[in-house]
Amino acid sequence: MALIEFENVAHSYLRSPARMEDYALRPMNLAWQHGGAYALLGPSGSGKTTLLNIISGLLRPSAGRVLFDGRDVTDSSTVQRNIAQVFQFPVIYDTMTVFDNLAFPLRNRGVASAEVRSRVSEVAEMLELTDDLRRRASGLAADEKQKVSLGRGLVRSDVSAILFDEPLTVVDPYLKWRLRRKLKEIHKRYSVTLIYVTHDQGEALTFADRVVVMHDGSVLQEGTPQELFDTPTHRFVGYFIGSPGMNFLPCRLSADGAEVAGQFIPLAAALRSKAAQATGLEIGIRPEAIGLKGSGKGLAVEIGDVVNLGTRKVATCRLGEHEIKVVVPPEQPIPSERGVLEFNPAMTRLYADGRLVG
Amino acid sequence: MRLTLENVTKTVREQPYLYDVNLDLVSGSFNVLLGPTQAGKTSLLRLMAGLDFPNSGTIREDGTDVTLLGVRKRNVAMVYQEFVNYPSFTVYENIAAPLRRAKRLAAPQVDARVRATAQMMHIDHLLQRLPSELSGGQQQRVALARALVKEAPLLLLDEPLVNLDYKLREELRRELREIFRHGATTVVYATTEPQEALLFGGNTVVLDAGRVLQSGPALDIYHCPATIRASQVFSDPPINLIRANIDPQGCRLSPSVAFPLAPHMRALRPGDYRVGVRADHIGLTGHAEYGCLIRAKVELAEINGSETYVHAGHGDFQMIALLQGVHEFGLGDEIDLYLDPRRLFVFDGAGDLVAAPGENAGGTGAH
Amino acid sequence: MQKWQNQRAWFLVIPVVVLVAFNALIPLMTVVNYSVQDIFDPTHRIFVGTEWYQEMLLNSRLQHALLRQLIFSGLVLLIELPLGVAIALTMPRRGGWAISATLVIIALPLLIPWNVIGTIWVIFLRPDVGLLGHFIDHTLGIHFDYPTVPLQAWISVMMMEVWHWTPLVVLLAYAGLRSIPDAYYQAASIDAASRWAVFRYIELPKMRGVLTIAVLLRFMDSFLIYTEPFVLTGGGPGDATTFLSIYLVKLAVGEFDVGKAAAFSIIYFLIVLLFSYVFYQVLLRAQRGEVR
Amino acid sequence: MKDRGRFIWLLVYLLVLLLPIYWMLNMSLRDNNDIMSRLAFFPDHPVLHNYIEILTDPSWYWGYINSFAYVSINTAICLVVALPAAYAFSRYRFLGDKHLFFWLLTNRMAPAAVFLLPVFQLYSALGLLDTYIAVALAHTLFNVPLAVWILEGFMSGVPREIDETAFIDGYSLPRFFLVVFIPLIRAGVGVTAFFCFMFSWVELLFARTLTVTNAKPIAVVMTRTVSASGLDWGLLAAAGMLTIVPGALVIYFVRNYIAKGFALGRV
Repeated sequence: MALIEFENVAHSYLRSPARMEDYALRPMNLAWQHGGAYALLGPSGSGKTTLLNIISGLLRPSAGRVLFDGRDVTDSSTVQRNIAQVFQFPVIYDTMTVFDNLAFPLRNRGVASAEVRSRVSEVAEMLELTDDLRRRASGLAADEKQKVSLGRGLVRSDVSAILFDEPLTVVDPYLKWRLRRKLKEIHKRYSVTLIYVTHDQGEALTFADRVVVMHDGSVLQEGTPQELFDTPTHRFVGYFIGSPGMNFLPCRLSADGAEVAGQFIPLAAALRSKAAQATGLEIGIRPEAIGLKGSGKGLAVEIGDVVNLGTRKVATCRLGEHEIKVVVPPEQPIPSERGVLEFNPAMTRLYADGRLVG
Repeated sequence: MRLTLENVTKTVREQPYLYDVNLDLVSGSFNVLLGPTQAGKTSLLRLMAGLDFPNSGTIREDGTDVTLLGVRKRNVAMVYQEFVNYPSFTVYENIAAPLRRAKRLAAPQVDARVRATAQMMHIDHLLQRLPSELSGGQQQRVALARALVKEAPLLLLDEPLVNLDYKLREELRRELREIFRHGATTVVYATTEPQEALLFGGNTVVLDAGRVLQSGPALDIYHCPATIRASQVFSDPPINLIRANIDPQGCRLSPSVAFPLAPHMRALRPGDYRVGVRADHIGLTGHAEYGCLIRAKVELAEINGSETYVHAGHGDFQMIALLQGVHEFGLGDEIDLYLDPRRLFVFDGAGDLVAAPGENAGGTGAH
Repeated sequence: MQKWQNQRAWFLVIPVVVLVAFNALIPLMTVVNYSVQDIFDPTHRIFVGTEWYQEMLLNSRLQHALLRQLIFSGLVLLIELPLGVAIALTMPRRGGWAISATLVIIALPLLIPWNVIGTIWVIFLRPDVGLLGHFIDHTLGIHFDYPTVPLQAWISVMMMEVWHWTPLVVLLAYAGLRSIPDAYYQAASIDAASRWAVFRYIELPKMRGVLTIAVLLRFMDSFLIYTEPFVLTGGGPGDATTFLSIYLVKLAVGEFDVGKAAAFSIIYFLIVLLFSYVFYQVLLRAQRGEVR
Repeated sequence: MKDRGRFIWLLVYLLVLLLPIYWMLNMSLRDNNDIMSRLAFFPDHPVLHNYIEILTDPSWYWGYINSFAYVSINTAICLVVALPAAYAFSRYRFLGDKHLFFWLLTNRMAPAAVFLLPVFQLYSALGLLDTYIAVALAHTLFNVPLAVWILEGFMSGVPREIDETAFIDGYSLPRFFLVVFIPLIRAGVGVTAFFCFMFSWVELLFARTLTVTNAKPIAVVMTRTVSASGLDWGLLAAAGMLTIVPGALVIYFVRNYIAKGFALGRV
């Protein structure tokens, strides 16, 4: 139950870091509100796990302070911070039963045995482990072991936050749906702070109320899934979020819009004036915000590959040397060879040198 | 290479891994083996490669019986789920290995083909590095390059992207799709993800618990899964399965939910069935004639930016609906969901498909 | 991991089989041959059947040596295993040259020829010129004369043995500790596990494999011990530190009783084999436990 | 804070471990009269003549050369025969594999004293007595099973997919083994060599029985000198110190393998 804050926190695994590249985590200020569901999203090597371990206290940051409810906990242990954490690969105590595994964090904190029993059976019920409670944990399959790991993270009722480090890596797609739903239920029921590390943008967006996008040890953008999807502030965020990611088209400003490969895209006047002095201009648009027709007004393109993914079709179109992905409903017919694209003006963004102009 | 498996069975220590598998993979085709973990995908690939041998049955390459022929005598390439490279060789030497050993090419030819393949996999700037100095994605690119450079007539890929980051997966999928589009190689690609089967298109073999459930073009299976199990394996998000009672008047899902039969269901005999409906066929609006209203309580709404997954319950069943656009729902809200009966799969008591929507069911046109 | 079935693998094993058979089977057959004959000289020998075996099994000196041997090996395990594990636990999990230096020092006693081990301790224990002997005799004021006092001889041999072989247990236990992924320690600190709980539920289970090996090696090698106590005490005073091997050599070399010595050898070997088999089964089970 | 306590115990152990060796070093730097006359913790007038005597007298220093020769030969033989065998045990199932493995291990546990006499007869019948090769071969009795055992553990840690990839790529087994596989288990080979060296270097019973003069190892030279010339403690201590040197060098070279390699393999 805490507000977690980072004050100029940075971390390097080297003893005497000299350059910015030596830092696994570059100086940052962040805050996690009590009761939020957060996702830390980024490719491998972007510093997600480092950040997580600094929150939990497994790692002491090279610089800066970590505050819980305004109290400096930079030098406090994980036990003092009262954090629960679930790791990427299942960590179980081989010699114990599933029950003892789940009870372990409670017993270590001197919780009364009646309370332990009720908490464990509640968590086991939730994770569908009730029938396995008497079994030795070492005999379980990998995904069941991961459920036990999750259970140990969830069994404590009074934690400051529960941290998850890509917990569903070893789990089949079908089970992922169920487990993610369980986590959301727990979050709703106990309103505990959840911080969830993942490289899977779909997982991050559906899980979290707020998503923190990381790249090369820095936080690029923090916001609701909707903000990140609609208005990514960096090119990387646009690319990384969404499947397929945002389309980027190098452009030149013209009298009342933008010119891409000799064709014209209307842009709002306000946007154009903001970008008047900028260099490296690109139009950014989501594949979902583009309409595709056989003919009419709009951007004339060649239509290439079309993939039917069951719930949607993805068409790859060519505009000069640029590629534009378009998502359409599966029933919609797609013209062959040539078509016309229509950009939703409300969803058309402009980027300068990789940063959002508006 | 045309690869044929006839009545292939594999047991290991009395435990069956594969039962009576029959497959016919056409020369130059792209085939996806789709199945959950432990379905027998890897076992099947190993038989195809000649790394293991079946207990019974026959494997033919272009009609020739190769059932007991070892891997060194077959001309195959394989990529594993784990990043398998020779740790003490540079990237260059890794890629050159099959050319030098299996193909016994002269140095200039080796060099040309190594460089060409490395360029195709975008690792030409890494040729002098050791695999341990590369990221996971780069390591798997090396493994793929080593498999591709051999230009073997049969290429086996065992969940090659599963250990990579989401975005890397997306990139490599796209590249592989390009590479295999016009190839003469017969490719077998194992995966647990329905999306990959659809993305690669081609021939899909649905495997579960060591048995082939169904095989055919990916979209055909998607639109017409032969069994409940096949429909589950080939669904992400999970397909909604609901008990139903059908009689000539209509189909009843619960005391309060019933609807008149859609055309494809009219020939069914009265009785108990299970109906399957995909998440994207449940919506907030219904068709005037056929729409089936279900009043449901929201249990969870997940928004991914452009779509909303609604988990909702009605009576004793739960559904996942995939709604286009962003919809905010509160927990416990009562909402009206419409299920499109023209898109229902109907399965009998044994789990076999007895009625499936036509290609154009409910749609506005063909694709 | 599933292995390939292939009978041709035998070809890879043949060199080892030939080499070991040459060194083990031929001599073993010779010993069996001797054990059933009474040999007066190279030309006169008579078949005596199991006579030597009966005699040796009833031989009270052998029985006592066996008992002594079992007590000794039992004590070795009781002392060296906990001590070795405890020391391994004090070693840092990570670190550069300090760890290397520590490992080199710890491994040092293992690389000293066994009779030199004996010599070192002969020197070290001398009440007149040895540091430890002098310390006990003069500083503590206990009359120290291990060559004549059986209990002191026992303690001396034990000290030497612990000094000599505990490093092996340390190395093995340390290897086992190093193989535990960091995530386990992190999870334990998240779970507020005490130091004892970390040892009991993480380190000990993960070390089970190497510790079984340590038990096996230490039991067997201590069961075969010869050179070090021979140099230190010569098996004395009396028979106080006469273990099986020392007695066997006394019998074979000292008394030229080839038939009896051969029968003794076979009995000795069978005892070792029995223990090996039991330990091997335990080891297999432990490994299977790890896989599961 | 807690760590410091732990390190103090470790330091105490290391000191205790070094004390007997230090004492021998101390004595080796003093002459016999000095040793017998008083107990000194430090040699007041360190002398090197004990070492000089050993290093200049052929009957002494040949002992070292002999030991080194048969130990090296033994290590080489063990690795050469144990590598393919360990590969067979780690990769294949074949008729009698488990029994064979157990039988090999029993030889590691065979009491040397049991085989002493028959081994002596065997090697004298072959005319190999008092040669390096005799001791080296005799020591394979306990070293080869150990080598197979350790290497098998390391090899089982290498995923089988590497082998399969190599066979798919067209490698023959011998070529794969030499070019790809052995570099992969370098650490295992290092650890195995260490153990073979160690057990051969420290063994005395076989070495003493099978040698007379030409191949007599240093450890045996020491025992005979002791019984012949009364007790020259200083000389004895210096000889003892010199037997530690090769071992210390070997550990120094494989120190990284010991730390890393142990964890990977069976031991």
